[in-house]
Amino acid sequence: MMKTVYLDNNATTAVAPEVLEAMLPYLKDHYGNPSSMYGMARRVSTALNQARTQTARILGASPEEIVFTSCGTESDNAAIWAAIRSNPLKRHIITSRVEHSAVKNLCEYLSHNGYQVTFVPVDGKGRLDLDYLYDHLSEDTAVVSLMWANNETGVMFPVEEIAREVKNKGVVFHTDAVQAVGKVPMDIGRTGIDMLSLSGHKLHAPKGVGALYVRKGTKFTPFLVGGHQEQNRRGGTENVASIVALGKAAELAGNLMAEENTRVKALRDRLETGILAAVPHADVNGDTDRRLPNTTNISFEFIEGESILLMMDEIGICASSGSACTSGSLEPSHVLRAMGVPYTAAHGSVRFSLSVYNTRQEIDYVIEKLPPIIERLRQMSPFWKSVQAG
Amino acid sequence: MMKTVYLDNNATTAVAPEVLEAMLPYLKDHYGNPSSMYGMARRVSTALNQARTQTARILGASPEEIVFTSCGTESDNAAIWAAIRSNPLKRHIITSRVEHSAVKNLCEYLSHNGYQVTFVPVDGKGRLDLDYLYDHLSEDTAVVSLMWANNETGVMFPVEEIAREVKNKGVVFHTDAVQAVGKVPMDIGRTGIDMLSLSGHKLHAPKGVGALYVRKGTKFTPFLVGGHQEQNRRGGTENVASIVALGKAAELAGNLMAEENTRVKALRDRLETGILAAVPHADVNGDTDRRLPNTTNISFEFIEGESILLMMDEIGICASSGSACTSGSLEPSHVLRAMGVPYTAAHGSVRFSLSVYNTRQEIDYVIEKLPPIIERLRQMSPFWKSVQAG
Amino acid sequence: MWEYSDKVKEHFLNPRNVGVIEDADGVGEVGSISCGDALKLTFKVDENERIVDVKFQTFGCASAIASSSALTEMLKGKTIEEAEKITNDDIANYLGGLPKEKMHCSVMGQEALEKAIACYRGKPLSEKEGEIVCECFGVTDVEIRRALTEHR
Ligand SMILES: Cc1ncc(COP(=O)(O)O)c(C=O)c1O
Ligand SMILES: Cc1ncc(COP(=O)(O)O)c(C=O)c1O
Ligand code: FES
Ligand code: FES
Repeated sequence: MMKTVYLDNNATTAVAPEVLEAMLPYLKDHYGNPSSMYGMARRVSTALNQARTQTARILGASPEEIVFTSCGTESDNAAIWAAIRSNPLKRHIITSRVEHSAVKNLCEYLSHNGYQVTFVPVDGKGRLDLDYLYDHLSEDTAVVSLMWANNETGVMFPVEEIAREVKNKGVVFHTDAVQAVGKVPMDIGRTGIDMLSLSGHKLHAPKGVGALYVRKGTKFTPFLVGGHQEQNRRGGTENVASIVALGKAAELAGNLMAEENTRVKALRDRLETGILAAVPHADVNGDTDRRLPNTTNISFEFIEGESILLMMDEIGICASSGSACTSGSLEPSHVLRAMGVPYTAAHGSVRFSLSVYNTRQEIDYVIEKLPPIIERLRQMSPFWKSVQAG
Repeated sequence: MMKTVYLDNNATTAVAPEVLEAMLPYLKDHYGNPSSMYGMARRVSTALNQARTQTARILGASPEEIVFTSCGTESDNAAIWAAIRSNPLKRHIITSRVEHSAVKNLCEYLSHNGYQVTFVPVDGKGRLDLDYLYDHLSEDTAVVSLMWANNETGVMFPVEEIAREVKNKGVVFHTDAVQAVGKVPMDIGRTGIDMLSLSGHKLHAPKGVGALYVRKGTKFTPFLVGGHQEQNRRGGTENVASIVALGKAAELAGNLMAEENTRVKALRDRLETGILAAVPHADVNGDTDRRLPNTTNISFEFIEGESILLMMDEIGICASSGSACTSGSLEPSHVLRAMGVPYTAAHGSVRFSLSVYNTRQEIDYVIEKLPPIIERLRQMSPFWKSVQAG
Repeated sequence: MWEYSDKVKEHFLNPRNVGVIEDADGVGEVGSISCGDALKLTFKVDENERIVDVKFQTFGCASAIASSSALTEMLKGKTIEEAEKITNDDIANYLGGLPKEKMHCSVMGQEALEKAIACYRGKPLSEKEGEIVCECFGVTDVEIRRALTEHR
């Protein structure tokens, strides 16, 4: 069988073998409910505490500031609801036009349910219009929610700088750092960030576990209402095995952060340069100066993303077009549209996202195999012909 | 090492070995995001479909009626929010006084946020006051939410009968069936139940996965807002491995339902009879005529539950006092209080909840070891002395 | 993820009749790049109005490419009269079905064919009945309603 070259780590990642090993005991003998009174449960609650410490450490937070959740989407929803429910008199929300659907769709829902929402625009490279943001910050703003790094382009917003400004106005600041955690060094305690979302399956833990950082002293109202778990911040029996996994994954990510920003980054750059050199009418989307080390988003003009993906799949290369979460829709991605990427290019965009598991051989394989695919698809395209002719 | 006799299956259950085996591939090679375009993801989305079918089958539902969630608490929260958001003009909710905190605390929150909530009382045996319920059902009622089986006492409400009445009035009916699924045969399609919550870790799947049944045609608004997952009903990358586990666990539970209602029930009865025969001033809480086959809740008067649990823990017996979710608090359980169980008895209540993994030897061990523990604690109790004297 | 039949995959990976016939008898173009789908269909007929050659170019997803390829295969050897009867359902059936989200990709084939035949007959497509709802395809509300009833 053909080996798979997995370049879709912004969609989801493989569970690290060390992570699987760490969680397995909690799927076997140590199945107790951490809230229970007996010895068997004690070991489980100790494991939860350790995971909380590990997860806090990668952010530069304290363990009590970590609330475990079921995914990045829940963390995002919980943060925004907590902010607005804790500030019931304020009716204004600020976010950007390029957020993940977890923030975007919730903000759109709220905009039809009594809230005024400002969607801050970005420029052609995906950089946030800071003046626009600050101009719209007001007494009435309950929360500013901005992603740390974009899942489609990898472009990073200067959230630490923005958080300082927002904090000065006494407004709650939340960041969706689902793509940034583990790739960007963080010392959250020293920033003005009040809440931060992360998701396990983006850093080699399993799907279905996440966390929300809630700064000590930040007013909070639980999103999932139920039992006393997570210090009354999130009801529901704890997903013990996956929380242990997240803790371990956070520890590993901390250890591998340097490699991510050197070797993985170099592989990404090699891939990007290699493709651009071999394929005409191909362009990188987003600000290459301020970008995650593992991501490149390339538009192949005059052809369509899904076809590229399926042709790549035939030769064992996994990547994505638009964001995986929205690939059920036929629209070009809202991120690229917000950036004003022309339709000819937006439709043919492909995101390659690497991880520490990728090798140079894999990258060279893609650099060799991708250009003929693009060429073949272009031969079928009516638009390509006219470019060639023109 | 001492073998553990685990009699706390209403708190959480051991993951069945078959379930672990079914989920492991999705923690290893098959880590693709089910929304992705490549072959690797196809196997994952096929597995999700299979789990959906398996889960539907144990309820007598169709696969499209299943929405996977992160736990029972999320299912409960999602159901109630969906009902009230889909019926925005109605401002009344009916529930009972003995619901799990996932329903109870949310309803209390709503009662302070614009909703009128009727908490239907129960009698001394935990049976619902049906007249009270029907008297309060009105044009303004958005949802009736009642548990199928109580987690502390095992007492079952006649939800199928109630659902019919509620449906006749055009009101949405939700049931928290977290404790009932896998123990009570269900054919949900033939009932008037619109939504039903279940949780994986109560039926030998891991913690951190649940499902919400939503009857075809029931108006629904997502609780977790984000991507297109679960047919736009629940955002967030799917917890693939745990969903596969839940499917497998549902299948197993279907196969074991007969055993649950014969052998396990007989063990529970043996335990109950054995304890009551050996210990004076001990009483069963709740209606023994209409009760889960695996649960018994026994009050040992004049002593306190935590002490009993810890003494039992010393000899390897795991049980609980009150519900595990609320055992962080010192109050006697709201369920026993609603039933009017006197304080002298409520404080000393212990819940034993069995599973198919329990054996007759284990039960006999408990029958032998528990009475001396009770006796010893009573010797320390000032109340016991006065009873003896009296 | 989209579930494609083996036949869709096969036509996508090995599309038949890609290209443009320079001195075509019929030319039909539909869609636009802003829509994300476009198709150009060209054919040649013999003296008996039988289609002897047909080629396509498609900008679109896998099912658009497969639908176009399938259409050209279906068209070869048919008379114009027979060709006229081909519907998008026929195309989808020929491919062993399409995911319901992707049915519109086969509609594009039918539309391009209609245009190409109209072009061959030397008359522009008659003014359509109803209001144009989708600019890219020139789809009218009447057509949408018709499509809906046909698919019941
Ligand atoms: C009746 C009932 N409802 C809801 C729940 C909550 O389920 P989970 O712990 O999966 O959130 C439980 C168990 O804790 C329960 O017993
Ligand atoms: C930036 C961003 N936010 C939120 C999410 C949602 O995370 P999850 O899928 O764990 O809900 C994702 C990934 O899907 C993401 O990339
Ligand atoms: S005596 Fe310690 S909790 Fe009551
Ligand atoms: S051509 Fe656009 S979705 Fe098929």
